[in-house]
Amino acid sequence: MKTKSRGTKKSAALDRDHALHLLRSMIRIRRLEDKCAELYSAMKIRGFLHLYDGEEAVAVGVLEALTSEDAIVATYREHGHALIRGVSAGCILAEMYGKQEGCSRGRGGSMHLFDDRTRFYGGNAIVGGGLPIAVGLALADRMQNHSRVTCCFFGDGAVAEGEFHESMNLASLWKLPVLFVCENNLYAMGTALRYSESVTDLTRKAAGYDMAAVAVDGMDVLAVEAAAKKAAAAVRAGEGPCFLECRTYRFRAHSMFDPELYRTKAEVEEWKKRCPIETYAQKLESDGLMTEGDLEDMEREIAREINEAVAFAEACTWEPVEDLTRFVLSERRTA
Amino acid sequence: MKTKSRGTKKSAALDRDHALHLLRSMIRIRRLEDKCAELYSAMKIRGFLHLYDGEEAVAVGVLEALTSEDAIVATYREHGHALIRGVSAGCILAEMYGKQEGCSRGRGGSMHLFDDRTRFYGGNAIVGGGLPIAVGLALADRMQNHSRVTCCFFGDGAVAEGEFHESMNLASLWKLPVLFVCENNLYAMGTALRYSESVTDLTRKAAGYDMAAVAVDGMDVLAVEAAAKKAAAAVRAGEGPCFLECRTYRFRAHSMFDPELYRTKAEVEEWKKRCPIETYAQKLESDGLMTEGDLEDMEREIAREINEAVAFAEACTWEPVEDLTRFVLSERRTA
Amino acid sequence: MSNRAGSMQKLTYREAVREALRDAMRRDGRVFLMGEDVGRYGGCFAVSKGLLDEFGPERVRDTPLSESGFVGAGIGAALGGMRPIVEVMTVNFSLLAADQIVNNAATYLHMSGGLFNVPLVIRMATGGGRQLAAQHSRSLEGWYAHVPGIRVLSPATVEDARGMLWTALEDPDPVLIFENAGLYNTEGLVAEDAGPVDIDFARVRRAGRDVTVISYSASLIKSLEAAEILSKEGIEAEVIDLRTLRPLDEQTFLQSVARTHRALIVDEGWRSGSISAEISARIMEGAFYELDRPVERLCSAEVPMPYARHLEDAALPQVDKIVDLVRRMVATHG
Amino acid sequence: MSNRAGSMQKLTYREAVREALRDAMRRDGRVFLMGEDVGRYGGCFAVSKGLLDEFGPERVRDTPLSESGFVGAGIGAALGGMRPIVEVMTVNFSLLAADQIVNNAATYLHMSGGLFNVPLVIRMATGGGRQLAAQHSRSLEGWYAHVPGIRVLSPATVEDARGMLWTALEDPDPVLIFENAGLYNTEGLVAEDAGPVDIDFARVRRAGRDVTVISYSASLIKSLEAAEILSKEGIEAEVIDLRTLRPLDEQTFLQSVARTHRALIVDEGWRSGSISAEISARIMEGAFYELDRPVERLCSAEVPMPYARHLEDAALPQVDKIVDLVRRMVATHG
Ligand SMILES: Cc1ncc(C[n+]2csc(CCOP(=O)(O)OP(=O)(O)O)c2C)c(N)n1
Ligand SMILES: Cc1ncc(C[n+]2csc(CCOP(=O)(O)OP(=O)(O)O)c2C)c(N)n1
Ligand SMILES: [Mg+2]
Ligand SMILES: [Mg+2]
Repeated sequence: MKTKSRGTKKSAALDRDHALHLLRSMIRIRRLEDKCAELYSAMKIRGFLHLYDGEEAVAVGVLEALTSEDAIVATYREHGHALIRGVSAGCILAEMYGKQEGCSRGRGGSMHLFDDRTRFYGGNAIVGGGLPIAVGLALADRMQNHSRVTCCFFGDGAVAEGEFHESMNLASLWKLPVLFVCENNLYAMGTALRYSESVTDLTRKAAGYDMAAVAVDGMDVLAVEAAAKKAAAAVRAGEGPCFLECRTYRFRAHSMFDPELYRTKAEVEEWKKRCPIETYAQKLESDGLMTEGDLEDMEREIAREINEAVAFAEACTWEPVEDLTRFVLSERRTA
Repeated sequence: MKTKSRGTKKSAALDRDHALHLLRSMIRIRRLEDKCAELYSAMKIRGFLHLYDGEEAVAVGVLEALTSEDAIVATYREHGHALIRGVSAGCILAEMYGKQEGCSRGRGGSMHLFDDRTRFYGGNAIVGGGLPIAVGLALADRMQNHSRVTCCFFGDGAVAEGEFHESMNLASLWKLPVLFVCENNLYAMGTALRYSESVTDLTRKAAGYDMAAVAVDGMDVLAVEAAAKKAAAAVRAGEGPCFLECRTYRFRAHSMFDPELYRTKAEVEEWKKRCPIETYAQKLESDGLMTEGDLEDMEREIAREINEAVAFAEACTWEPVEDLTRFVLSERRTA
Repeated sequence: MSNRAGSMQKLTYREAVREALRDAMRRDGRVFLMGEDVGRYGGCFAVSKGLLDEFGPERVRDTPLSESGFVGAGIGAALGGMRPIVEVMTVNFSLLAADQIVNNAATYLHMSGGLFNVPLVIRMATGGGRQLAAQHSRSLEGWYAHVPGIRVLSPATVEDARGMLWTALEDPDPVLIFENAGLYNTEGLVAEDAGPVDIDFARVRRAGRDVTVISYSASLIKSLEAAEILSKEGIEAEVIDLRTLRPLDEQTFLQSVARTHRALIVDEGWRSGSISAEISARIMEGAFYELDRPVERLCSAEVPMPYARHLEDAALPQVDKIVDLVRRMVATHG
Repeated sequence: MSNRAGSMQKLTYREAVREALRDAMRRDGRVFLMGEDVGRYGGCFAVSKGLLDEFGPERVRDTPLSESGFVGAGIGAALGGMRPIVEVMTVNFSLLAADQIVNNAATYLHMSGGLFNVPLVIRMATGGGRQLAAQHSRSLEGWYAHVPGIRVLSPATVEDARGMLWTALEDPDPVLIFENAGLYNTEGLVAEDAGPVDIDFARVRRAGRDVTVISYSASLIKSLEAAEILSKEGIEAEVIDLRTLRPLDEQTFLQSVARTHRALIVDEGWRSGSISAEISARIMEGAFYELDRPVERLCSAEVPMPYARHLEDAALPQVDKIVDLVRRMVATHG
């Protein structure tokens, strides 16, 4: 995880490091998820699997703005967030295998990755369900005088839910340190934003709560990073919550069951031209910050990471069936 | 109930009639509810009783804008709305007595007045619970090509509920003929608006749904009437839903159990100077539209109406206990 | 009722629901389908695929993610003269609409002293067994069956999947139909001109003399499988499909228990406070003196459903567990 | 546990809850109370009156009307190191927060494989009998008791109203406390230095040999009254207070039934699928051979509650109905 001081240093060497770090992070997500898709076909992973292809710049850019003290609440499309936050690819894959060494002991699966060490509060599969929880985490910070930020990711579809409204109002009313990050990929399953929202410019929603709001190109990792850093700084400084809309697109189907009847191949192809990884890699090359060799090294290194993760997951063990009823209530009775 | 043509005639005589009609309507509500309070103390009425003192101009003004074909969804503070819509004071009181001649057969009580003849869909005691229902009534009208309006009353407190948000979005997205009337009396029980809303100018909420919105002085029946007529006309013309905020105040406690710890006597007294009935009566007198004798006649007539209503309610009968389980499901099985 | 003389066709449960929807919309202009992704996506379980093309976006209406909002809108539309079919993707999300279902749909008729009935049908997918973990694997149909003012249907067969919707749409009151997602691919024969089916009575799906197995939905299919295995051992289980969880038809199972003197309830819901408890209590009250031994229940383990396959399998009622339990029940004698 | 040697004071149930709240906030800086009108209004049932003055608006926090939002915020605050007490005015409105309670609070520990527990207490008023009609008179505590991952408490006595909150706050998992609004004015003696009480066991509130009456909350008070009347006729009812509806302590009532051989459950919830059904089923499973006759249930009529006094009285369990039923149960023999 990044340390807070990093962003302030400005030497060229570090700039290059940081530039490559962002690229590496995005590729790590992409490759991990390519592997997930493969493992899903091989029936190693079951249940629902929601991939993040095309949206990597959002998680990578936003997480740059957080410190290790901050908290994160995410959705069922959260592999990338968990990975970049510091959960190992091995623990993530083991979770999707349903093994007990998985980050949630195999009880959560793809939609419910958790990590207490990095304050990663899931992995919520109820659309909008994480928002009130983020408000509460921020309230706890406020009441305990922690100057931490709670960052809550959710999709464009969640904006229509009542819980969005209640959470936005509570956070603003109580001036809580929540960074609301809307991953607007234009669709909620098969429902395009124009069919679900009377106002499709989602930043306009924030005005109804007197909340600062900004929209950013979610395909541009540097833009996301800059916007997120600015927003997080304001939130951390006690200026109240902030709404950050990241305009992005998912290249793959909603989940592994989706025949994608609701959008054209041409539309998807058009968006793929804006692939956050390819466009950024090109930029780095043309800016002279990266060579082809750098990219190959990076891919090789990542391939090794993913392969090791698969090997790890394969080698992990099944929780004994006798433990089925554990973790319904805590084993120790005192909080 | 008013006929649609009435409003278009402009003769002085009719203006006077109409002017007095508005006053009479407000006084009818006030006197009926004074009686309710008395009967509550006498333990003839039980349960919760929410009175509308001070807010009469809202129901009276808004209902002038509706035709007999339109639908109404109201809250637990709905005696006035039911009365002006055409439910007799006798049936309303009988309902609060719990008698079977009550408008809801004694099963609803004060919070659940209903009337199918006038499309009065209650009487809902869940804050915000009526809004989605109003959306659905309007959807049914739209799908059946009726050019009717559904008018939904709710308090300032309801604005924080998720159902408000979902309903506003649905109505605007689908351009449904709903007139949303917010009775902003500045308090939800003991919670002042500034403690419940991050934005206290409620018309600003409507912008987030791209909905037309207007605020009006809810203590001025003529202003309410004018604003409601304009809004209802737009809704009826197919321009989509409209949000009408009526700024008002309740003179009495929230319910009969409320010790009113949350506001000062001075504040209440200040607002009482703006009593919708008194200020309007004074205006009519100074405009020469009404004499003191007119007012006395009116009060006498209304007193008779209320007394007859009490006598009616007293004479009504109790539903046989054997019928307890009726109306859980319909008696006829075909819809 | 449907004309059984017509020719039969093989349908999946999914197709049966789709045919029922198509049929209802053709038959009655007041019927429309509303819910998340019912239109352009084709339904999250592909149930409504193709209906948008036939009926257009007004009658196959995609909604925003607003469960409380569109379920409430369904109530309003029903009050306003339409015959809405609201689809809540899965019962898990219906918790966001619980207020509208319980506080409004179930109370309108009663609170209004009979003035306003709500002819609304709400369909939802239910059930576990697909490794979807705690938030996506609930079986709450028995929970909703606690609430007066609604009917709760639970079609287990393709025939019921085809016919119950019709009957539900004719009903003047709110009807909840729970479709077990694990059943969508099951096949069955249905009359080409299939009509409505009764929703008042449970049905004996298999006759037997040794024990009564009472079940519904996906657990019924498992119970029938178990009965076949047991039959090879000479144990004949009578298997009852509850079909409607509210109001409950107790006569059918009480009469069966009076013949077999033993009863087992198989229920995918969590055990405590489930519909299985209600059935056990009804047998206690209505057939106590007929019992040779205590009624047994086989339910889901009381855990939020785990993702891992082996744990989920262990949490759910399974054929082998039914077989074992019945064997033990028949062996011991009261 | 509390020091019983200290002097006793007379408190109402309302005061007992208030003292418990005050005490908790004094004891632990992480505890705070949040809900609609808990502060400036003094609580809709005047339970929290005075607490705002003592603890200020941060710790006695008025919320907007946003049940899902502030219950969810309670879950988050608990995860974030606080010990929130969330008040949902009444169980009727908790339906708007059902998603947060069932989908989040009850699943966090399990879904995260034990990483995140939620030490949250949710208090709500419950019950009918005050002529508040269908939307304000529900008893859904038994309904919530269906859900694994939460504890469900139901204090009937002033002592439990005083002590259960303490224990609940020490618990690492979500605890729902249901306060029957009809009990707020009842009085009882409590130690001045009252501490926590156990929340694991049911309790025999009155010993007896002829029949076991199993109940909780307001119905317990009625059951005890009925027992006094029956006692004058020579019928000695053993009255059991369940106290905790989930997880259910079945040993206490099974042991009692083994002594009395007859059981009646009195429950203000609707009959079908209520906690009363679960108890009947548990007796079926755990004490069948001890029974002289079938277990009986006395529950609320299955209607959305009517407003009219005489109809509401008829809908609810009442002392005279308990007395009649027990008389009949003792007269007939299995
Ligand atoms: C409350 C609720 N309703 C419905 C669903 C089913 N569902 C899962 S994902 C999804 C679409 C959500 O879209 P969005 O919020 O835009 O996120 P995205 O999947 O695009 O990242 C739906 C409808 C759900 N999980 N929760
Ligand atoms: C969902 C819900 N939560 C809480 C309540 C309890 N309650 C009844 S009225 C009320 C205040 C509502 O205020 P507002 O909407 O402003 O209407 P007003 O009473 O001022 O007319 C509250 C909190 C309720 N009835 N429904
Ligand atoms: Mg999306
Ligand atoms: Mg108000």
